[in-house]
Amino acid sequence: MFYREVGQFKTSYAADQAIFPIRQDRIGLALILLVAFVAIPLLGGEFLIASVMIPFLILALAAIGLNILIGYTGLISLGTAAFMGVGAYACYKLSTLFPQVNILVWILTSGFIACAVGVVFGLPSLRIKGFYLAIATLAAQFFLQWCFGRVGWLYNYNPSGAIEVPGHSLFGVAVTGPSATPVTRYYVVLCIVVAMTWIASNLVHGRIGRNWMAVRDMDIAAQLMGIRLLPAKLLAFAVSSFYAGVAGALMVFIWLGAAEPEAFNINLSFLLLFMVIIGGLGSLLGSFFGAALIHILPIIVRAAPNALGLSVGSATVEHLTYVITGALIIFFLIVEPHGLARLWQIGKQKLRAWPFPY
Amino acid sequence: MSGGEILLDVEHVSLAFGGVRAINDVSFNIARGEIRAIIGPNGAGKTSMLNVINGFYHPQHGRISFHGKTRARMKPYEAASQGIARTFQNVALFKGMTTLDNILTGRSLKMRRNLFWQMLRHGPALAEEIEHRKFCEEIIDFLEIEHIRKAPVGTLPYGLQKRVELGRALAMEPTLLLLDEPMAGMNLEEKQDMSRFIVDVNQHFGTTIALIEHDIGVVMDLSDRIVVLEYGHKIADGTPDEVKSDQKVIDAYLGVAH
Amino acid sequence: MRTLNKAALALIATTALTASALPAAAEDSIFVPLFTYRTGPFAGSGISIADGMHDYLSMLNERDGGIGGVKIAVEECETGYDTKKGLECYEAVKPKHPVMVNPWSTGITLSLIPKASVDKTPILSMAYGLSASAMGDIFPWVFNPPDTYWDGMSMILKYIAAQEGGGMEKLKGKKIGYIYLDAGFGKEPLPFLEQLQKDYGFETKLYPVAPAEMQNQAAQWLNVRRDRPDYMVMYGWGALQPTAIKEAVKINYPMEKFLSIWWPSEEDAKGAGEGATGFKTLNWHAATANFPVIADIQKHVADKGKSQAPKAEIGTVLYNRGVYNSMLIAEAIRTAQKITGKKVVDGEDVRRGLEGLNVDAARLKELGMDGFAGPIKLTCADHNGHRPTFIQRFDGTKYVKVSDWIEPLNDKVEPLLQADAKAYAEKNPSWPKRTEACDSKP
Amino acid sequence: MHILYLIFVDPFVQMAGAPDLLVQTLWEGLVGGVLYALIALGFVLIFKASGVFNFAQGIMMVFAALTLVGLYEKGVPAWLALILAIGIMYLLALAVERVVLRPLVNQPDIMLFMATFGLTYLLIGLGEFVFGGNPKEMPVAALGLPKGSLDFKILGGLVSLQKIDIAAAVIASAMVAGLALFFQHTRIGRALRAVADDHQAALSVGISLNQIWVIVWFTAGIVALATGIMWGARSDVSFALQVISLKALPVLILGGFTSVPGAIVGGLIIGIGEKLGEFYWGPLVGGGIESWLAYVLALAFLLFKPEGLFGEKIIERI
Repeated sequence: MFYREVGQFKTSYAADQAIFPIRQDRIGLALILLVAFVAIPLLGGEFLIASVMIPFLILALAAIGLNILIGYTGLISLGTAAFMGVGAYACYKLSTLFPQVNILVWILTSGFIACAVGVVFGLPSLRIKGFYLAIATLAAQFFLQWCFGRVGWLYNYNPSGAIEVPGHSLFGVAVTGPSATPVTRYYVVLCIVVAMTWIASNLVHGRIGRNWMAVRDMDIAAQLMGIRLLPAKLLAFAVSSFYAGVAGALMVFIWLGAAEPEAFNINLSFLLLFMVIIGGLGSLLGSFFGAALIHILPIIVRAAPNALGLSVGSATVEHLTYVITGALIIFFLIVEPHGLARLWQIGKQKLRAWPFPY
Repeated sequence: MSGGEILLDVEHVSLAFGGVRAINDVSFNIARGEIRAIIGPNGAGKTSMLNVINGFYHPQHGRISFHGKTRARMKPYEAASQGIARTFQNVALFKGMTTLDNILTGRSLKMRRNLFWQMLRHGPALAEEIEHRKFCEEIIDFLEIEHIRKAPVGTLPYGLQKRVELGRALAMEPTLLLLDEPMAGMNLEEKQDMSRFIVDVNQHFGTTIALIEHDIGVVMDLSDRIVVLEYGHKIADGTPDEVKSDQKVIDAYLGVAH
Repeated sequence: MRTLNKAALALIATTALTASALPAAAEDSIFVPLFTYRTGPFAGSGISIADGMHDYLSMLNERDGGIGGVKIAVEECETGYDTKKGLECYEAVKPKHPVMVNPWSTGITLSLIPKASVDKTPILSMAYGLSASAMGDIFPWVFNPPDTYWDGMSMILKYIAAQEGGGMEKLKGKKIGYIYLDAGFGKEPLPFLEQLQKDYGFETKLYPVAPAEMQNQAAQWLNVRRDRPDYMVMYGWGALQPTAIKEAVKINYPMEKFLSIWWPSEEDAKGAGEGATGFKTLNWHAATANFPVIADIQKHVADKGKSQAPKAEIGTVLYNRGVYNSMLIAEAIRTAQKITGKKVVDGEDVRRGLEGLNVDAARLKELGMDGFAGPIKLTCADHNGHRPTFIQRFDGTKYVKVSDWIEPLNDKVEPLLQADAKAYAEKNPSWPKRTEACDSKP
Repeated sequence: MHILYLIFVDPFVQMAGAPDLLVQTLWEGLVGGVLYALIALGFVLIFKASGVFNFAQGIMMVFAALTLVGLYEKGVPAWLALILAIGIMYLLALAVERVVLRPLVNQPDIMLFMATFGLTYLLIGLGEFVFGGNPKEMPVAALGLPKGSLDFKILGGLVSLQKIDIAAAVIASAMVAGLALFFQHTRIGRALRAVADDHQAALSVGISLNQIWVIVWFTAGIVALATGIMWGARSDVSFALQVISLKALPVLILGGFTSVPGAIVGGLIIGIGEKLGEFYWGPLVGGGIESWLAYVLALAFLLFKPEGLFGEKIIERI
């Protein structure tokens, strides 16, 4: 009744090629942005902003990167966390070598460094496919993580072996370090994530995105369309690693404040993979859904016993979180193998037909 | 039309997989503007021939000239950029994408805007996108698939998928279009439609077509010249009438089939 | 569906609300969150510590009705030794105004150090975390008593020298193997070792163990077999330790010459069976249950079924470590109450309490900890204490003290600490100068 | 030049100089390799029969061992605990077939792969929930496994073989032989091979695919239990072992996903290769290279032979 495109005629291909051709979707997007930019900073508590929203957005950004690789180009990677690490360490090095430069510049630059490393590890993707490639990316995961710990130059030979984020400010407002308020940090992350999501959306809806999907769906036919596999795959690795790198830099600089190599361990790679699959392969919106589910669900599970006035041991809660996460992954795969994004579409379809289901 | 300018020249091509000889010293040519059929029983090496032409397989012996240029080993995407398009025996569409997107990938080579503009998707990139959309819409109109424009092709019936695949190949504005059994598995009505499209493509766009097809009736009606393969050897080459009356062809193929 | 989105938002909102609504109920108590890890790869070490910390504070609540008449609100938050979860725990407890945090992970400590002064919440990282945070002038909010890892290394080396029959000069020409967790904690002593190696002319051989490879150390110990170091020193954690001890037994390394920093538990050594006898670790407190304080825990907590600890665990090394940690928490709160005259103290007060912390022999006796540990006194400048420790030897079932108290090499540690603390502050251009006043007159 | 000497000459000089250490290194690598191979073996069984890339194989190993040790710690005699653990692996196989495989049949491979990820989390949570997260000691003696070592004074030094490691090698070999016999000579075994070759064909000769799945997951569970006991005896039983079990993945790359001999040979190559690498070349870069060496070896190998050691060459058809 309310969600219907009837009566919305497009008079130009430009309007029809728009990413959100339906008016209600555009309104919905505006509403979400309004909530994200206004309501949450105004009404949300510090915990919501610092421990829910900031990590959620950063993880969603990394998930978008991974989704470009897996969901759009069909290349499975288990090394995302390592590329995030490259971004983080690059940003640390750059910002300590040239502290006077605007930190945002370094966060984006570190994305390009992650991008270069990603391309190197993407090279084997021409020869190997599927699960074999997945295992090959584990080489990147473990090798890079080892480098973070072993190459002293990367962490400025700190005796703690960790990278510690110095305070940086932007137009006089602290954005990193302890004196940066959660709201400031939230805005920095939000702006970067919104901008990069917009760019990702542009990419996947244009020629490059079509080329990626062509490679994913049928690489042989893609070649016949004149698509060269290696450049297409490497571009996917590059863009994906760029997103991972920026997410990694944000993770350390805006979220954690300090990090050891273990922060980029294999479990983070796995979590990101869950987010992408549960959210929906080949869907940017799905990356957000997936990140929300995987990051926020455990928080709710942990908070639930307290909220219900039950006294459950913290370890038990943690075990239950594992059980529930695992069960949910299986449950979602069974109920909707195409992820939350598909559920969302089905929901929209139902709404379109409502109140007359047929 | 035969006797016109030679577009593609296949000279003494042989191809083997391990010990199996798929094509054995085959020569023939395709003239600009004609509809050339390749027929033969199953396993005669027809599809392998197409794969050689568009660079998937590299023959051990022989030469192929396209546009008068002899080529060494060529990659499929190079064949594409020289203007060779192709459809497949078993539909090879991009199943996760819509009809429109599938056809738009055919325009990939014609789109020039770089990564930067693609990221912004405004200005030149959008203008380019719209311009190519217009071209694709013409193809969609031509193939009468307007109603499935936004449908994911994986969900379409087989006949329509074949049509979309043809559309995708046409979007490349090819000089030479290779069709691998475009009517396999179609009913009579669909076959008639497809035949009409093929003739129209040939006549309106002037596209040269090489066609593999099992339905001899269709082949005889459509094609200007026919080459007949059997067990990797060429056994006949000529106009439909010539081929029809060739004794070797009748023995090897037509005689058995009919 | 739009409603779905709303539902999700509502859910988030409720969690955020519940998280911030809880402290209202506990106005007249002192909130002490305990970051623990009973799960994950390091759970083996984490569980006993968590139980010890928890039980001592519960005992104070049960026996004395809290500290100075105010109940302590204890809440565990599971970190799994994961920095991200640790930060989440920190944000979750922050609205409830904790008087201090005990991160129990070097990674989490490093992330929290910059936040401490901003959020006015002191950090007690007992014998772990950033060594340099011992310098109270630069890190007014961070405390790491009773020893840094550098102190620990110096005491181990001193003990080795004594075994060789003399002072540090006896180390000359010796070969010392160092097997460590290849992460922040294990790497911290490296610059210190390098320094001492130059000063005393011994040779070090390094055997890093990656966190992912803790249970796969065959190659490291083969290297040990090849290099034949005179002594082996271990800085391990979690599953690294039992595996290392087993491997050492396997290659017939003389266990009497295998020494560790203070983290191995009885369980870690027991796995290797008889062969582990002679294995030595540093410690600064007792590893038995024969103290009034433990008896009180037994009586007021364990016997009432309020402890998660199995009976056999009470009085073990790491359990007692947890008890000692909670004793420091409690004494800091008590000192804060004394200094401020307030009953319900806050983070700022407890920071002052920690700087004024003075647990002398008499006080230990009052606490039922006579002989449990040595006295400790912190000051505004010294947030560590650099207390002496002793060597305990594994006799097949338990650890037995086999040495006198060994003083750390303060003259070696101090300059490094200072340089390191300075470097830390310099690398962070906006690092705040100490503005916090000092209560105790030097 | 010096660096080249250190890389290409010095390690071999060391090998020749102390042959006892070389033999010891090879032995350690062999034992590690046997354990990797066993994990890979369980994986191959499942992949062959159901086409599922079972990421949870490593966790099944820890879960099986944890069940055994957990029951033992709760006072169950070792032999009974062993039987119960086997029983629980059977229940697990049943549950996996019913809850995971059956509803997801005909889904793309990646979905089943993800489902085993879910299974991984489920098993970790469940295992720790029931038995606690603290590392547990494998009751080696109670299970009748040998302790101690055999020392040989040869090659100008000492080569020391742990009896438990010898037992591991023997049990692994026996298990592989047993599986081979099972596949060759029993009706179920032949059925399993039929399924591996062609699902449709297997169905048409009247074999229930569901039963096959249960059997195959159960077999993989038993292999996992044996691996868990062996590895648990070398260190402790805890979920920290899970990361090590990932090493089975490069083994699979070397051996191919469907080849049992490939899994074994691949396991040995990876096991021995990483020990040699860590021992002789690791010190050049500060050690600890074992965490990635196996993966990089596998990656390098893949570039030259993408189908694995024993895998069939894939010819792409259009």
